[in-house]
Amino acid sequence: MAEMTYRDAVAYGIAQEMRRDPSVVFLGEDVGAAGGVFKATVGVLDAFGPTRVFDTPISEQAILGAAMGAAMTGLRPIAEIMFSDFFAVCWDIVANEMAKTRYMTNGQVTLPLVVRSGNGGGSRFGAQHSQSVENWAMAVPGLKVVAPSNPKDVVGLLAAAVRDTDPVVFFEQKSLYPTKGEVPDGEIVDELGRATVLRRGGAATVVALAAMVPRAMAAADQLATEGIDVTVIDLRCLVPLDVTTVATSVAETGHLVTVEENPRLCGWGAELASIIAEENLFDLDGPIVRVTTPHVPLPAADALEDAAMPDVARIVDGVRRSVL
Amino acid sequence: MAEMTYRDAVAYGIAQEMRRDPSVVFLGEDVGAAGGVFKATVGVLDAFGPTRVFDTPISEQAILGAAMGAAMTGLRPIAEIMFSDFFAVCWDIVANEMAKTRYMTNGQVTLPLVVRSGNGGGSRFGAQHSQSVENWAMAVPGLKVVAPSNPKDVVGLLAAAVRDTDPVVFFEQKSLYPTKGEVPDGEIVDELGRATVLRRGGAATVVALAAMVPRAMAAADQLATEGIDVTVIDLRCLVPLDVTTVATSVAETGHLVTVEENPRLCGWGAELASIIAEENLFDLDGPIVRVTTPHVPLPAADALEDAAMPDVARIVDGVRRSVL
Amino acid sequence: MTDVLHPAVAGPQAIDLRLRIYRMMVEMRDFEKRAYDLFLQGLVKGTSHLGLGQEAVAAGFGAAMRPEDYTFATYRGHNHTLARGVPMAPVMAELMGREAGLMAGKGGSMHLTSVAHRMMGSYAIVGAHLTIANGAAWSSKLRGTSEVTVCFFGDGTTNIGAFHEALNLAAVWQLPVVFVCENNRWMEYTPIGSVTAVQHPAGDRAPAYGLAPVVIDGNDADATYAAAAAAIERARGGGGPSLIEAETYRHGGHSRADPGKYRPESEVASWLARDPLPLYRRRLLDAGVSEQVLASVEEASRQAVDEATELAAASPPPDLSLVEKDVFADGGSAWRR
Amino acid sequence: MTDVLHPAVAGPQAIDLRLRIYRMMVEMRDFEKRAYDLFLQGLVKGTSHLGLGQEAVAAGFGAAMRPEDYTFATYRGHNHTLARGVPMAPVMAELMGREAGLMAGKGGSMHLTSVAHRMMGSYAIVGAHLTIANGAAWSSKLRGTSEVTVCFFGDGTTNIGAFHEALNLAAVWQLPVVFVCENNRWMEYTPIGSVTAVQHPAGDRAPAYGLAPVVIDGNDADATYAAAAAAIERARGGGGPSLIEAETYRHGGHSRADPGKYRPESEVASWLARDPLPLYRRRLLDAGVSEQVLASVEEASRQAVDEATELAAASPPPDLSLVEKDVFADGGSAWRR
Ligand SMILES: Cc1ncc(C[n+]2csc(CCOP(=O)(O)OP(=O)(O)O)c2C)c(N)n1
Ligand SMILES: Cc1ncc(C[n+]2csc(CCOP(=O)(O)OP(=O)(O)O)c2C)c(N)n1
Ligand SMILES: [Mg+2]
Ligand SMILES: [Mg+2]
Repeated sequence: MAEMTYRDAVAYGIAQEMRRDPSVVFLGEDVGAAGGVFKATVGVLDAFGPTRVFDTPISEQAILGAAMGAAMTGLRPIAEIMFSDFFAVCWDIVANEMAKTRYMTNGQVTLPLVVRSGNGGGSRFGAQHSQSVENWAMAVPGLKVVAPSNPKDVVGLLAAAVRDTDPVVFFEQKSLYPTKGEVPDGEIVDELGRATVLRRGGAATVVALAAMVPRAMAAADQLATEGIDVTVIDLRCLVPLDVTTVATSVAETGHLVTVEENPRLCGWGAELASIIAEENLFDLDGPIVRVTTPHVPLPAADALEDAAMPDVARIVDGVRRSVL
Repeated sequence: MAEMTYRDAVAYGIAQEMRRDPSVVFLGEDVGAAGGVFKATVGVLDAFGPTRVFDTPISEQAILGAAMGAAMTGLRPIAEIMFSDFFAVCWDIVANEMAKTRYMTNGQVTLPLVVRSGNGGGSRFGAQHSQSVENWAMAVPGLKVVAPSNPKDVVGLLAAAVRDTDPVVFFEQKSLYPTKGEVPDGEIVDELGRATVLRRGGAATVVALAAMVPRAMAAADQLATEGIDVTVIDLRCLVPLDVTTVATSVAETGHLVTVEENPRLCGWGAELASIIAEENLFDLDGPIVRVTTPHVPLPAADALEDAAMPDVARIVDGVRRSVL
Repeated sequence: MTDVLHPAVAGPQAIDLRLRIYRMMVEMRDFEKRAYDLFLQGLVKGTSHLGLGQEAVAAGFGAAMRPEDYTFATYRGHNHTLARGVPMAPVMAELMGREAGLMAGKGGSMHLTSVAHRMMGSYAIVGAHLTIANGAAWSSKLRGTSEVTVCFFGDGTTNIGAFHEALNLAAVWQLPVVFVCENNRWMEYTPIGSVTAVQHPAGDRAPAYGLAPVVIDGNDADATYAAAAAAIERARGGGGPSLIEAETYRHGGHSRADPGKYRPESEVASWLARDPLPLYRRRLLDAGVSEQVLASVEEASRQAVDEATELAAASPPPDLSLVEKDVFADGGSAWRR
Repeated sequence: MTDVLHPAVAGPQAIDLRLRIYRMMVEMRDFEKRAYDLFLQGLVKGTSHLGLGQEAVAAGFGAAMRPEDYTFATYRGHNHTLARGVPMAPVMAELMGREAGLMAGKGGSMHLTSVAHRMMGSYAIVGAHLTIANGAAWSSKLRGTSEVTVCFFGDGTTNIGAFHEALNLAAVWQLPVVFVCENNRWMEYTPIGSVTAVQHPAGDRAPAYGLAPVVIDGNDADATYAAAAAAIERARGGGGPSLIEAETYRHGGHSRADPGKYRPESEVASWLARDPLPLYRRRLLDAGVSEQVLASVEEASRQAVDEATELAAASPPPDLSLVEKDVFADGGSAWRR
């Protein structure tokens, strides 16, 4: 058992899989010699050399196309898109090609690949380098979508993603990179599509993802001091979506609050809320509350960015509005 | 008053605005000399000439970049992205540039432009030419999103979009192009963000968009024969979203059914359902049912495509499940 | 223009190869004419994009490829699919949206794929597949194989971003990939010359990727074979990518419903006069192949198309359960647990 | 390399212009050094990308532009912003995320924009703004004005799709736009040569768009001015776009936290020896400008930076109501009614 940053867990996880399976290759901008702009892949080039680790031009479509073509023909690539905002310049390869090819070919083509990307706000990078775009990926049939909240999950879910036979979009929350957590020794392999119940309480079910998880936990602490004990679920994956864990909890608590970083409209919170409103409506004892970033691009100034993103106070308030 | 196809209404609407305002220009692939691959812009080049109508290379980023730069500097461009699936090759310009620039510049830059695009399935074009991606646009703060269901709305909403000072993504549903409707004489200017109540009934509120509107109406007819009278709302715009009209109706009926063409996850139906589940939960007398395409890419074969998209039977069934 | 014949097709000993190329072209032609008939009869329901007139490119390259090589094509990919030995019946059935289709109707005409034949797919978003072809070539190189990837696309495709990214990466990584631009002078309804800054959309851009400009007569199957063999050989030997511009013409419209009337009559006429099939037929006769042999190739092709049509027409529509099949590798579409 | 001086800077009568260029460079240098200090003090909170070492490009072009011309720049855009006459204080305040910021803190260092100065924005997604610059140029042409658009970007940007699309369209439409590639030899941490198929990422690609290759010494402000004046003149006269590669170097790392240690020491040393500021200073002395005049320019710049810093530091954080302001043109963010 070692304490490790979320950042280091990425390189650790990649290395675990590259050691295990020689068909795993890794490519992206500045990922090799420089160890990644977030320093999340330091050491990978040294460990596996230039026949398995590739620094690319600034050509996101070419990066993902290369990953896809390689996955079709026997390799298991991990590609990095430096900031998830840049999915917009290569969305065609993700949404139209990777996501649809198995289906269109009636199962002939299999695409075991992972696209990792730094996602989310909190770094004062402004509107074009701070987006949470996990809902973009979730909306496209054929993609699996993962967003870990802690170092152990980074390693285990990355391993599961690499071993998965489908294209997986793996979101690393940039503001979590410096955070630390325990990572058990030995091989760690997790499972896609299982949410984790981090805390149990009967007053409400609070579901969060990635950077919103520690904030939801802090909100739960604060609510507990007022006698409101909530369940906190770390969703971890958006596809497959662990509806069962959420619905089971809502059946017990009667209240659902989702905490998401993406802007208001059409996020995973909306999807989850609608599922519950369709399948478990009569379990609900209060409104389903979504705590989100408002429907705005993220501002750069620290004061403004902090005001835009969901914080503990807004989560606490969201729970109160649900249980009222 | 003239009867007109949805297809012809597009050219008619563009012409109305180009005649009125010399700063309106129009560009896209094959839009000029050929009149568009869907023949929706026939005659526009002839009427306004090559100084206002432009055939472009297959360069979607360059097309939308040109529209954006022109909108920043005094023109009001209408750009065509031939199939909405191709938004994936120029999503950066839409989502990262057009949508965010006013905000990032603290209001200095204004972008009065319209991006029109052929959207949706039903033409047996397969997975890369049939998508409904209105939810992609809805999820991005800073865009307005329109999707008319009939020729009159095409003209009126296109006029409203062209006159609007924000970037508007205007979805034309491809399978509606041959459909006909009455278009009043004289200038037609509609308003963005107003849903239309097409039919009133107390049993449930059925909300549909674009090609799903006639199907929802047909389902309402069928349900009426069973004594179930529903309200049908044509949403028309996703941003601004006419929550008021929907919520008012749900307060009366106690039931909400959304009918959307996009694949299951994170569609506008989810957004609407979550809003109601948050703000109007206690108005509901039954589950909120979303009728959608399943979360799959669209297959090409006619039999399969028809089975994938929401049809009258599935809408009827959805209403039954809600009012049960 | 290449005016030397490749050794493989130069001598009389090469008759077998040239007959094979001729047979491929005849089959492509007959197949696509039938596809057009079926469309007129309402039996091909989706769109389809015919390569009538462009057969010499698909055949010349197809003949120069080894079974282990990979093909990537566009929505205009019937010819390239047949060129890899994919049987006609499943292709025809795919166009008709039947259960016996190459992808059981799930892909349609624009997405023909037969991994067993290393036909790695037909792609309908302009430009994307150039980047994916790179990936296959990269994988071939990393796996230490001698596979070569051949990637076909049109003139209009040279103006989209993905073209640029793919060519640069292929050159930097020295990938075993051959990019073949079929310059048929038109995008959909717009002439390439009106939207392109250079005369040869691919040829004039090769130097931007450190590649030699190669512009060939795409209606001359000997020329396409020669260029193909040379580029594939080079790629197989570790010499890196090539970009070849093959000048050709589509006889019909862009897609099934388009009569192609926007093109000047004289242009159409001049290209019809250079139809690759009669041209090659004459050349084979000149090389001493008998009329009888050619006629029997043609007769066999007609029969094959008839049989394929029958098989395809006899196939039922796909089972509706396919709608929710194979979104994911477990065979299903379940996004929740 | 251009070795003839533009007439405007050639004679002694041109001293005013050259002093103006020198003043711009000194101000850029002082401004950015201060920005770096403020970052070290924790007062610049977001990221920022300095153009230290690259001033001669921004200044040479800035001096050649008319007030009605448009600038499009990247995240490395402080210099280009100052070059348009945007005052230092709001730029500094923007870096510090203050209310007095050029965009009240909403954009940050990477998105400096001042429409009043026709500084049409700094863009942080590589490549996109080349297409947008086209749009401004297209609009200038359609509106019948004589405005010219100048668009700056880096060497790494030449490998992304948008570059290709933008250059082709500019050439086809003969737009009044000048594309300026500041080749500082590095992307973020990767040398451009290792990922580019040609030696001159922009210069060697100009012919792919029917343009003349132009590679200039980007550290020589007279050379950048000459190239700028020629290209802008041509564009203004209806002669269409240009693509200019200016060879230069950034003295520091890619962004604020990067010490830039990945670069060979000898490379850094050789470029520091060609620092555009001392080079130009010496040239002005040689041209007869007095040490005193130069010193007063330098002193004024230091004062201006001090004042700007004070003003910026005195400004409060932006009002939180700005979070929901100006998503839409009505000033608000309401997406519902
Ligand atoms: C990104 C994208 N833009 C536009 C289209 C629509 N489209 C399909 S084929 C085509 C013309 C392609 O021309 P070319 O590359 O010359 O190939 P050809 O059809 O002549 O074989 C266009 C514009 C598309 N499929 N993808
Ligand atoms: C599409 C995209 N990919 C990657 C990045 C991350 N990134 C920012 S700057 C940069 C390097 C750009 O290099 P260059 O064009 O040479 O400009 P320079 O920074 O040297 O001025 C990269 C890769 C980005 N902003 N956008
Ligand atoms: Mg063509
Ligand atoms: Mg650079």
